[in-house]
Amino acid sequence: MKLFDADAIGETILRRLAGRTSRRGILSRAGLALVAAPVFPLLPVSRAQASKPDRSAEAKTAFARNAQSKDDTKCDYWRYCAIDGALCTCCGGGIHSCPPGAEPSPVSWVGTCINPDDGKAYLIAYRDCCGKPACGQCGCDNTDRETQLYTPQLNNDVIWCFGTSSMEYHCSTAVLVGAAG
Amino acid sequence: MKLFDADAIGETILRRLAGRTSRRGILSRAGLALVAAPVFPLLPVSRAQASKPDRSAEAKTAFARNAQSKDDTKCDYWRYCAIDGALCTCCGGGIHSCPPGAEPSPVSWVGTCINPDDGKAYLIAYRDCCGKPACGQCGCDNTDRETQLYTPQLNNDVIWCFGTSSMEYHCSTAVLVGAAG
Amino acid sequence: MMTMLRATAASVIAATALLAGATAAPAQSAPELQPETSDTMRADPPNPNWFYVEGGWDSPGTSIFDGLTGKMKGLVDTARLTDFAIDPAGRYYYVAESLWSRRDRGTRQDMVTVYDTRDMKRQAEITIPGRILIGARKNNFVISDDGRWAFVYNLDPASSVNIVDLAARKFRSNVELPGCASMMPNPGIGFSALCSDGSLATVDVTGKKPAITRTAPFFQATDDPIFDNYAYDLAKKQAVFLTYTGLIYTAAIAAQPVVAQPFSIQAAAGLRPGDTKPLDVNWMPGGRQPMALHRPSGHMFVLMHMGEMWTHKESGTEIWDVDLAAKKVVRRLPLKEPMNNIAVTQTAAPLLFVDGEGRKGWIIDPATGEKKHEIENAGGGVITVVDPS
Amino acid sequence: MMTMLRATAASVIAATALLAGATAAPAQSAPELQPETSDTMRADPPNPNWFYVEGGWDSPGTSIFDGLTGKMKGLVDTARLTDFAIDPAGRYYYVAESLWSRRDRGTRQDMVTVYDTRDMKRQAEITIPGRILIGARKNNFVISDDGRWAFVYNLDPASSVNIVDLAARKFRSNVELPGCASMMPNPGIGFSALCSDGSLATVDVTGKKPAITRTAPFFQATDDPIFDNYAYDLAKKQAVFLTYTGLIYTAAIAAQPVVAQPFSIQAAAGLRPGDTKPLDVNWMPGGRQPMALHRPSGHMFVLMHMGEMWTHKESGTEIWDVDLAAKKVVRRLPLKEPMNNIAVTQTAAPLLFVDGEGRKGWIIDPATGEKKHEIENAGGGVITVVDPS
Repeated sequence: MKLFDADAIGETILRRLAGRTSRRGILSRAGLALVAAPVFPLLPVSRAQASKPDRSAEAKTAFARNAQSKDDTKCDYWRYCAIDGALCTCCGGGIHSCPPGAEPSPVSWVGTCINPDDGKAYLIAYRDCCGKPACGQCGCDNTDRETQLYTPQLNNDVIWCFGTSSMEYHCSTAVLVGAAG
Repeated sequence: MKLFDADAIGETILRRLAGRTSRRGILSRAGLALVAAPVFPLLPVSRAQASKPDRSAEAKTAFARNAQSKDDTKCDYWRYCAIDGALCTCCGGGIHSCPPGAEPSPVSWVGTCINPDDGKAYLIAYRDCCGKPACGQCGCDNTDRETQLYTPQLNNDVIWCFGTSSMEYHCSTAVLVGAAG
Repeated sequence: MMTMLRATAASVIAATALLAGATAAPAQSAPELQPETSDTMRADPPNPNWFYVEGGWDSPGTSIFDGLTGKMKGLVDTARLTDFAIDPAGRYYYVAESLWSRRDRGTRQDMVTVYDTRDMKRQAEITIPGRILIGARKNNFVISDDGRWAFVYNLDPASSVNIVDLAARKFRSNVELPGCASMMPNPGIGFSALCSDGSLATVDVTGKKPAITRTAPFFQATDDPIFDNYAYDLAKKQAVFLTYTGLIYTAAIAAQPVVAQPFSIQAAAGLRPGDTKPLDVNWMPGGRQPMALHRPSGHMFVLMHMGEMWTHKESGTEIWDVDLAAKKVVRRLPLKEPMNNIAVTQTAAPLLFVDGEGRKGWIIDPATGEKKHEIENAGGGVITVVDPS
Repeated sequence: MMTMLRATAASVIAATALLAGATAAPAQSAPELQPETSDTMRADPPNPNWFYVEGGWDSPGTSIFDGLTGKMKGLVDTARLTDFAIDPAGRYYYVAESLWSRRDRGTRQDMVTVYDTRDMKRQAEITIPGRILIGARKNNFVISDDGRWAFVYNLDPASSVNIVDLAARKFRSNVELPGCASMMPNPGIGFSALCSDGSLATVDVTGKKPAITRTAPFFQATDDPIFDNYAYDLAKKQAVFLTYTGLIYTAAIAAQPVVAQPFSIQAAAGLRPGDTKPLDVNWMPGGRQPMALHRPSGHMFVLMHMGEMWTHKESGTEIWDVDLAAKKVVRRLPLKEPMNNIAVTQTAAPLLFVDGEGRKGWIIDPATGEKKHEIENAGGGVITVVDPS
């Protein structure tokens, strides 16, 4: 199999594979000389699972302490803890849906956000919708555990429109991948 | 000769020719079926010369009444009576000079502006400088006798970067062509 | 991508089961949220309550806003200096655009690009020999009443019109149109346009060769110009023109158009008519798209400001509601911020949309003057509506 | 066009004579103004007092401002998501860019475009196999100390570096660089980069095959990351890094780099060190380009704001002047508006440039804190200076 093949792989499949195959194995087969962190949106899951979850107020970032779960067209919606860009929910799309004519990126950066309703942490894939000019509505830039380029899967500035027919950035979705710890 | 050939014609030459050849003649030779106003920056000259000049305050537009002749980086500089765009004087260029690397358009729209120092009206050619992204400095939109698209030589919205190697608009100059009446 | 993501629904369920195992001890009783897959929305057909708002110079894209809710419904890819039109049958969005092979350099490519209105995907790129580069104009790209032909204005810098067969998706011919611009469809004939000698030209494209005829001059093209962004009523075959000083002309559009005597918008409001003289401050029309015609009722909405002649680009501080048949301004709506563009839906209960330099969009009920919705960063460009007439 | 216009100087004189005849009776005694011809300015060579300010997302172009006068000197064509660099010898501006054959669609073309710094014309387009698309980064496109090589970071989404021979104007090779990014030149060796395991990787490109070595991990890449936009001092062969919590590292760059023990910027100001714990509000570094190094004096200027951990993109409300050798904050300059990017000229009397979301640019004298120039719409992006070291 090919890695990051938009026609064959989604993150959900990658997560399944992760339970069966070592990440190193997958990446070597893809021809990448993996030395340190893979360019791969799985790292936060393993990190979160490895660490002891602490959901007390003292352990929550400012964003998590103030997040809400009612209105996904607002920057403080809980899933947007590490989003950067226009919210697709304000652009004619939905929380995991691109607006008409835009194409979701098959790869993405991720965030680990706490849902205020159940106090649990979830892995959120921020998939860019691509192929149209910037939507211009509801620009948000939240930066919980957002890092720099050497850990690109945790960086929210990269244009993630790989494997789409156009790399023009339109807006960003916040797709729930699963529980994170 | 070819009309609007950037390599062979400037407005100064066109003005000379206008003294010897009928405009209709030039345009027919260029293959244009001239019916009404030519697409040609000479009309205002003849109009201004035909009308009786009246430079009293009562005959001046609000722009002309308040124009100054000292600072060509300001929107109220007298030559800018019908300019639209970024002033090249603020972009590393000059009143009749494009900033480095930009190319002056060989054709232009025109304005008839009154110089407060001598009270005379002059024909100003607003030549776009082309081939670079918008300069962004000193945006001005003055509209003395600025008209609509059916008289394009008096319209300041058209991108006049014809015959340049790129049609990207950078900034606008205000070139003095001559006295207008 | 869409298809793939839908196909993985089964995998998602498997993955979910796996995840549930990995997080066996939930801290609270709330059911854990379930994984989702990415997809793409499908659009509704063009709706008479929608506004299509061009972003402007710095913001490519025409945003679609629902006038009833104020919500964005989608976006059409209209780069800087493109023109946008809607297929009268609602099947396609058309974009007349100029691209270069290397962004702002390389080979120029002019085309009419066709988008399906439902999946909003690009269906075709119809090559044309050129088009004008200018912003904020509504009448440089017009579609014939039957949706068959597109007329694309060109200035290179000679003036002409490129005619595109939208059914065959092919460029058909170029018609020289010296001294004229700002077109409207002329049903069964071709198109008409305003000219610099103050006449209205009509181009009959039904014959072997295009035939151009002209009305007698009726307006002062350089002394009191008609705004390019005038309105055309397809049902009544009538154009409504507005001049810088505030004269309103109606013209019956046919093989030989007939232009009626104008009236003054200021006089229609009980004021002295607008004048070209300097120092004469009056209420004047202005903006980029200064007027909007509600065709079913014959009411025209005009952005008005206080100023002298040659302030025709100034944003409006009031909207004047003109009953064209009665030649009366029946209502004046003050605006809290000056606005540059205005449009009105062609519905029984019309809604106004105005935008301006601050890029705010306001949806206003013209019957009450109430601002129904305010949209931040809606766009600063011209506005298009669906015209069901 | 330029050449043509210069060649018509004689014609201008003739035209002038003709014009003088046409306007024989001047109303006043002032001499009539003389006709002019259009031309194009030539640029000065890159000047140590100049700032190169990227427009940002909505405004393509890198504007050049003279720090002494505040005046704009020209603009380099840098579209959205491009990277900009200056030839150390001052002969060329380099732009790493990605173009599509049909604006935002069609065939992708990645290249390093070369501009002469004097006439600012495009000299070459060097095709490369790809590059990352991201904004506001300084270390994705770096030039070797001798001006011979360009290193272009790529993410597709595997991580690699494209090496360009600037002398031959040819792409040379691609080096895989998994888990690392944010490069600096490593004189005589190749380049070094930061890695997600907290180490510094060094890529030796002098052999037949590139050889990658790494230091021991020294920073916490996910818990306390080093800002990508760090500084490198070519003369001292020293890098200066800054972390989210405010740790400052210096590293001697060589075949085997040596990283010194860090110190806390807050402690250097007499405050408690920054901490990763939530609810712990402190002065923290932040912005897009949060630090600038004055290499001759070893002073670093950092944008600081009050906040918790993970507010690292927040604009600075103060500039802290850090004496790196003394490990002391010697001055704190308050800013009237929060600013996002900072740069400093490498002159004996350095000048600071800051810009932010309002697109204003301020030129500040760091010795006095005085704002020397304020430039409207200067740009909101990262800033580059000429580095004479």
